[in-house]
Amino acid sequence: QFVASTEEPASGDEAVTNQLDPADQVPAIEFWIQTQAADPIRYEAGLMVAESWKELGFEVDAQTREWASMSAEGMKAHEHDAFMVKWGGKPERVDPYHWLYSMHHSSAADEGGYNIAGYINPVYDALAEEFATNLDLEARQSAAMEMQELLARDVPQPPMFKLELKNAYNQAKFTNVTPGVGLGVYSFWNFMNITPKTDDKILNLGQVNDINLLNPLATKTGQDIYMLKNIYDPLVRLDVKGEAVLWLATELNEIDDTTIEITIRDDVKFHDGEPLTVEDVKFTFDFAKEVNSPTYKGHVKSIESVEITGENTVTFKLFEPYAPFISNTLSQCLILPKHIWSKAYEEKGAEGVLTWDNLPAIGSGPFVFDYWRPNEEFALKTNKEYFQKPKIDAIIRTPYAQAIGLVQGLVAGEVELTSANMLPLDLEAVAKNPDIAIVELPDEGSYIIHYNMRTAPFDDVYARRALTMAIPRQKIIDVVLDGGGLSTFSLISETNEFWFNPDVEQLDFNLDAARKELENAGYRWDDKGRLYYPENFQVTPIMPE
Amino acid sequence: MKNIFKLFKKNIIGIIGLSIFMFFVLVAIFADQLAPYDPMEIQFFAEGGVKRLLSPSMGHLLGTTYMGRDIFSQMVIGTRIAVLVGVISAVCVAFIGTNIGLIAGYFGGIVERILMGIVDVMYGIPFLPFALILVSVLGPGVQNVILAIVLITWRNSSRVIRAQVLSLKNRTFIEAAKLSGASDFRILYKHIAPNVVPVSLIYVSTSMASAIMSESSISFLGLGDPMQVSWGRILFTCYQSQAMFKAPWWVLPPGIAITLLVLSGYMMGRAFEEIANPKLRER
Amino acid sequence: MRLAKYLFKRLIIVFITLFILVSIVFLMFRVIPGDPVSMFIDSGLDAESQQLMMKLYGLDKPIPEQYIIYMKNLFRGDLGNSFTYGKSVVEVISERFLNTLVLTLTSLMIAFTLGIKTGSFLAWHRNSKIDLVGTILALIVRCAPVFWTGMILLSIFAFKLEWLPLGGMTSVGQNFTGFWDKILSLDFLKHLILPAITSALYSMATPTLLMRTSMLEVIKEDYIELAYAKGIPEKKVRRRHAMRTALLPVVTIFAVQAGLAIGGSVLVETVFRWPGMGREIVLAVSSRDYPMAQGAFLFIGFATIVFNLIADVLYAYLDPRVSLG
Amino acid sequence: MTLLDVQKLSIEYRLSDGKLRAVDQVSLKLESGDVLGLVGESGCGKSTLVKGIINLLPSNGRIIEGDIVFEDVVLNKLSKESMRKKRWKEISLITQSAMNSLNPVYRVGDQIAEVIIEHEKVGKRSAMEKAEELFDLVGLDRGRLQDYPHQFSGGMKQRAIIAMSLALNPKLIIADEPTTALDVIVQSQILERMNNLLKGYSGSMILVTHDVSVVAQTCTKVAVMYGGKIVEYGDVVQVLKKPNHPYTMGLKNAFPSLIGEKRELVSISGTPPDLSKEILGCRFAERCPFVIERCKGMSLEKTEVENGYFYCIRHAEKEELRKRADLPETWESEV
Amino acid sequence: MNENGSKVIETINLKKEFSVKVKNKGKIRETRVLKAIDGINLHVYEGETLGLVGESGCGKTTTAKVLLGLYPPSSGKIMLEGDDISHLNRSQMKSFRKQAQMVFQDPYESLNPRFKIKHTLMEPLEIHGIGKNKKERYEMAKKILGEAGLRPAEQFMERFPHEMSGGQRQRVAIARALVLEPTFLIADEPVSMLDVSIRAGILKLLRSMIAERKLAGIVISHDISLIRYISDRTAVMYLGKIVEQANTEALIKKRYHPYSEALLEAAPNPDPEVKFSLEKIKGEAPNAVDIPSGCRFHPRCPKCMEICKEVEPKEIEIEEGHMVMCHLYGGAGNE
Ligand SMILES: Nc1ncnc2c1ncn2[C@@H]1O[C@H](COP(=O)(O)OP(=O)(O)OP(=O)(O)O)[C@@H](O)[C@H]1O
Ligand SMILES: Nc1ncnc2c1ncn2[C@@H]1O[C@H](COP(=O)(O)OP(=O)(O)OP(=O)(O)O)[C@@H](O)[C@H]1O
Ligand SMILES: [Mg+2]
Ligand SMILES: [Mg+2]
Repeated sequence: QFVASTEEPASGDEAVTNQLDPADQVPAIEFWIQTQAADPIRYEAGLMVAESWKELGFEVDAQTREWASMSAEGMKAHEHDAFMVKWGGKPERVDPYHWLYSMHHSSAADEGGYNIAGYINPVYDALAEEFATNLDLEARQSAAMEMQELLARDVPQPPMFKLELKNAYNQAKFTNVTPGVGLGVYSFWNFMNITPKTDDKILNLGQVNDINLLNPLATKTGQDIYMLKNIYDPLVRLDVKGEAVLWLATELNEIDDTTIEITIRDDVKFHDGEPLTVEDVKFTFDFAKEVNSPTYKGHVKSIESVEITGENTVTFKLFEPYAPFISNTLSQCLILPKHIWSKAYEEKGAEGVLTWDNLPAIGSGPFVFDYWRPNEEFALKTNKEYFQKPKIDAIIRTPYAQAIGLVQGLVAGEVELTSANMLPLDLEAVAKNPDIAIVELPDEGSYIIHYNMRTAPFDDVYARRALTMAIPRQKIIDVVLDGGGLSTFSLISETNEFWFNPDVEQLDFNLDAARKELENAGYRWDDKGRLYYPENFQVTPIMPE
Repeated sequence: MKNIFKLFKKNIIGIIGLSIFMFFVLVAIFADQLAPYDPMEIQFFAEGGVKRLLSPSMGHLLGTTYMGRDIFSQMVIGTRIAVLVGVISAVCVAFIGTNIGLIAGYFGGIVERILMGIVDVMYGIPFLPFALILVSVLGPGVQNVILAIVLITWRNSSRVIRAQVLSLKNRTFIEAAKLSGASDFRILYKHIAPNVVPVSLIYVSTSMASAIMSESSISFLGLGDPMQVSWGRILFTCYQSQAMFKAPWWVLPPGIAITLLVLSGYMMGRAFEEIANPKLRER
Repeated sequence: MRLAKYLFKRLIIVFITLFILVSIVFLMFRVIPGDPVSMFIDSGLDAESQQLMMKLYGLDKPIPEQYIIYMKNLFRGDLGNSFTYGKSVVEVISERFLNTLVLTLTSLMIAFTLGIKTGSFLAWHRNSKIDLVGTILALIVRCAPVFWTGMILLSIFAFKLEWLPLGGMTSVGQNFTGFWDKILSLDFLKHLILPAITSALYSMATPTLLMRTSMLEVIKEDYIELAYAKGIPEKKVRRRHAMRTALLPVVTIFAVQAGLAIGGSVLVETVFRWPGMGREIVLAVSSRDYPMAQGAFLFIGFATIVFNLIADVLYAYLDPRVSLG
Repeated sequence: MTLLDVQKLSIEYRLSDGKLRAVDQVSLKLESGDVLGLVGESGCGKSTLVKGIINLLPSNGRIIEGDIVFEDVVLNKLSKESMRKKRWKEISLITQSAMNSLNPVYRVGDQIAEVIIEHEKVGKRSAMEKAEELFDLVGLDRGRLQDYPHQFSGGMKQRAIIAMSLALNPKLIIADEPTTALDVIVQSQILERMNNLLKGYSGSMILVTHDVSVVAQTCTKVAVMYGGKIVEYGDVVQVLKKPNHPYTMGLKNAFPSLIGEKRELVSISGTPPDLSKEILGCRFAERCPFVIERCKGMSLEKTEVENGYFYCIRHAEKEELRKRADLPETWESEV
Repeated sequence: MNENGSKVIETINLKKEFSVKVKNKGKIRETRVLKAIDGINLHVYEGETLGLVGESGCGKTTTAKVLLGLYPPSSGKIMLEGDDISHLNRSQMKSFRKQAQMVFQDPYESLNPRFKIKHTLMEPLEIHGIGKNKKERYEMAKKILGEAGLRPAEQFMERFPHEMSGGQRQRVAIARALVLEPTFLIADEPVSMLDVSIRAGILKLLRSMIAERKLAGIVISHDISLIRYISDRTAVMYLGKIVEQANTEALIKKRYHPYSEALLEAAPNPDPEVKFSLEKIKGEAPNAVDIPSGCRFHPRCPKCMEICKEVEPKEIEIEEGHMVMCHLYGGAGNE
């Protein structure tokens, strides 16, 4: 057993007493760490965190868990003590609704909700509601700032660090690489903009995993969804910085807080030649509700109705004001061809439509589905009639199963682009091929520890703060990431300048400060260095004002 | 028994096998003394950097891993798991398999049909996939890996032992024992069992080998005990960290060690096979 | 006619076995912590969507009901839809299965051709140094973990020498018209070489050693002596009398090995990124794609059992002494 | 005409710890038409001798001295290939336990045909025709040629082997215990058939057995082997009626008979000598009731008699010894 | 001798059937009934030895095993000293075990290769709780071993079977059979695996042991000339039935059944001047799975009549104590 505890007795201060009531001992923390197989970074980092917590006098039972069980028991059922995950910084999270509302509003604290920590703070809730429903950008911004401060103080689920992502591409063959926020070179904009330097206009994209499912109504993974975005069009797209830009829509007209009128392009055709009309737009939203598409569900639930109000206009009516409607709903819902899906619906029924592989996927986007040999190759070709033409002729996407194969593929010139993050050893390897260039981009998401405020000792804000201060952020970055990372203190990335609050409290690694925090709250240690609750202990869930 | 031992002593392959095995057993026993470092401890240079991927040197006999851990220490400590898994599974497999084989073969009839039916079903279970699922269900851990190995591999020995018993059962010395009034239990365990010992020993040895191999395979697939250093896991970590083309000192030792230890099992098994099958012995 | 009856009987047993296998696996999956939906929880499925997904997968029903439904569908040859691929499991698996079969059968073919030759050679030179060295070598290749051998071969032939591809089944950008077109292409062959050799090395020991043992036994038989007495030249004695008979158990083991190899294919497939069945099962288990994993397990189990059956029948037909029943 | 002349043949086996002399200075002469019975206890070297004759010793066995002359050809000096060509064509050997001598995976007919094709270079068709004739000869149904050995009973297998041994009309057939595993009725059927067939083309035979009765019924000559040596050799009637060597005398007594009065059976106490140790003098001395000091000395005296010879230094007293040997008490010195 | 003793063992219409898997034309086995013994009536008096002869596979060993309770009979009765033992429970079986013992054919097979001789001999004593302690049992075992002619017994007690010759092992087997002091002993082909020169010794030992202990004995052999030397009465068995039964010498002088006739005729004779008669009966015994209709011997019988093909003959007493089962004497037609 290598997780040998290296407990030192806490340095001789007055808190050390010998006659402590065993009942007062702080309960052991069951800390779930992801398996090495699933993610070596989380695994190694987790072990380091556990070690560090032990030094504070906490008893830590570090257990490795498979993602499936961790997510079912922790993310979903909230039966954890603490566990560590990485939240992805997708473009639709640039509007921090997910970070600030979904993850911390008290309404999301029940099973299945994203308030995994169980953070319940009425003050915060009020701010969150303001943030969600007020369509005024500035009001939302100031609420967001305040919320970030509260979170930094109460640390229900502290962010720890994030990666400095590095994507590789072959600069001898391509130029104009345009990484997008949160997705790097897997972004739609990159596929639109990347420009061949040679006559070979086929882009060989190497990824680790294969596409799984191309059914927009049922797909779940990012790899699938963002590939679908090349085949299908939404009404608006989020640009490289995550800001909404018009796409199928030519005009957005906010009639009132809950009514939006949208005009769409009239020159778009589906890949089978049928024109894309407002019928299709209305159909998409109605249909997603009708068949209960789990993928669309979260987006369309705010919509009360969609009506065709003109040759090229539709009007959305919402149940209540929903600020991120444009950025998060309209950008995520891909418009489906009615003629295909209604026919499929007739043949297969609601369930059948959702379990359909939808091959060949027919959309209206800049790329057309060509062929797919699972686990071997997936190919898209360019839509020649599209209103904005990509510079490349085709994308061939190869799943390499392991990063190592991918890296070798890059070196060998088989792969010309990949969104897989290049680790130090990979960089060393690809350096063999001078044609390989690296684009650096900060990750919008970060590694987070989810405490569970429903259980001790995480129900006490001082314990949480102390534990947070015991996270050796920099050491992890140095040792595990070989320097390729940044400490984070807010869930919102600092590159997301509009929403980011740089002035929040930073509980960085400082064991002494952590001890102080506990001491001040009355925590005590015995002569073996084990931590005990204060006498007549009263839980303080959030930082008192 | 003495007889077996004598024959074993004459068998070169058996002796080589036994020597290799004993070597690893000794390493396992004295692992704590032999390992210069804690195998999971990250080693730093004096000036603070992590000792990443150092090639072998006096300080680190087999070099270091990407995370700066001492490979020699990992190898030494890893021996423990290998030997432990090997020995425990082998003993369990041989014990279960032999007893089931003995009972099925001796009593025949419905007992045999049921037991052999179970064995038949077991034969339909592909080992590695089953082990993967089982370990997922029970969670990673050496004991679960052993369980998976034992649950599957007893089938092999029980079939062969049964066949052996069937032929022994009709040998006249068994009938003579029956005529002496010996009970079934006595016949089974005093007369028949000692005669299947060489065959059982084949299975002890080969199950040990296959258990070690299985453990390393499971670990290589990332499902081994995450809190224990094992050879398979060293290889897995190496493979995963993408250093396998760069750091031969990291790839080679675990593979060689697995090969040798597994080899020792098969070599001993082979020796027992020659003992059990005189046709192979006298030439 | 009688054979048909026998096969029918055996098939019934096969089905019972499979039924038990499926049931075991079905139950095992239901007790694994984690469910297929929470796998994707971080990609933005809120609680309601999760419910919908569970319902879609039929996981909202009580387990006994799920079991009955699964079994019912199974009898119709329907293994359900993969959660991950959204496609019918049978469709996904049969493709992977073919890939696995191509690899395993090729490697077994190599292993057995070489193994039989070597084994009989060693037996013929029994007690010599060659025999000892050969036997130990055969043992060694069998004891080296496949995944390790694979890693080493990859390092040498693909990485250092760059003679062969680093993995996968085909190169990027190849356009094949069909399965056979692919299988017979040079590109495919290049990809096949390393994994096939790796697992052939591993599987070679069994036929080699078995052949050697079997030959050693046969050589002692009286009919070999008689063959010599008959004035049959040594070569013919060896080939016609000794090898032919000694081969019987080896041929049987071929079928058994094939079953084993398919079950163990995951290792080679992982190292060489071969898009086969073994890798699929690992993915399916870790992503809790129950129907997929169950299906894959069933396929492998079925293959194992069928290969065993083939072994039995084959043996009975090759060895006139043996009968079935 | 002398068909086979074995001259002072010695054969040794290499053991892991030493040597074993299974045949020691054995001489034999066989005229064409002779049927020689080679009798002796288990392990006395009978099989080794006959295998030595056709050069089929196991890999650890070696002829260390002597010659085997077959029709003026020294067999043990022949090249491997020419020896091979002689086998079965001129000398066929029915190995011990012929029951297992048929290859289980080939049809019986094919196995007979094989030898015909190999030596006579004929086609499969004519070889099979010949096989059919042979089956007729040994009294087997032609149809059974298509069967596999396991479908034959022991007696039938034995007949098939005999048919095979006759396939090329060899000048000499060596049959190593051809009937040991068979029932008396079948045994008598087979022996009689063989005898008649050999007479049919005046072939010779060496019949190896441990059963004196069989020799008495079948052979014209007999060689009694003990501990690697032929202790007595001669015409059947001569040797069995008036044995010269004490071992032959004892052996004769040990055989029960249905004819005549019920007689006490006599056994020879003790066990045969261990051939892996060097033995001085007479090998039978240990068990011989007439042993004297000189028997254990160095020399072995060969006494030639009409058509034969024997080794016993008390050859002068043979009449008296024979008389004493008839009495059961003589042999009951020990248990 | 018969009249003064009581019947120690008696069988009444004893049958034993096995179900066996028989291969048919295809590759598939089917299950058939094999009538190994098909209604035999036997008895043995105290102090008397019955010889059982017959060809291989006729059911001799099966008879022995059924008599000893190793196989349960399919039907019929076995009376041991007047008590029916056909259907005993476990503990009754154990006490029966003490009374009936057997010496097996193959001395190489009948001793546990992993037991020293003393263990082999002491085990039955231990099981039945005879002797107070180990030492006493050791003494008992040593004594019987000495009586079996293995002296010095101490030395043999410590040996393993593979360290002994066949004859010595057979003596151990006899000692083991007698160590429990049974009343009834069966010897199944006790000498057929042994060399001729030592057979007589074993047979003599058996005979004297049976006589000394006044046991009822059954000696099984396929060699009628051997039976002559050990048994008082002889039963001739053919395909599961006893076809003739009489005082041994009487049977040898005058046999009524054509099968007995053939068996005796075929027995080889150590006298070279008395040669085989011509082949009397054809072929080999059929398989016990397909027993011929009527008289089961009729297909091979030289004197076969029409009735023989259809009607099974009944056992008749043709002379005093001489039973035969043949239509030649049975007055054709009654039943
Ligand atoms: N291959 C061998 N290696 C060593 N010793 C052998 C070998 N074959 C036979 N012997 C020994 O040589 C001696 C003579 O054996 P051989 O087989 O010639 O006897 P045999 O008279 O034919 O006996 P049997 O009647 O049992 O067939 C025996 O002591 C035997 O143990
Ligand atoms: N356990 C058994 N199962 C099935 N068939 C058996 C069994 N034992 C004996 N038989 C059959 O019963 C018949 C009689 O066998 P048994 O051994 O009694 O004959 P035997 O006269 O002793 O022959 P031998 O002289 O060869 O020893 C044979 O056909 C044999 O195949
Ligand atoms: Mg011999
Ligand atoms: Mg018998």
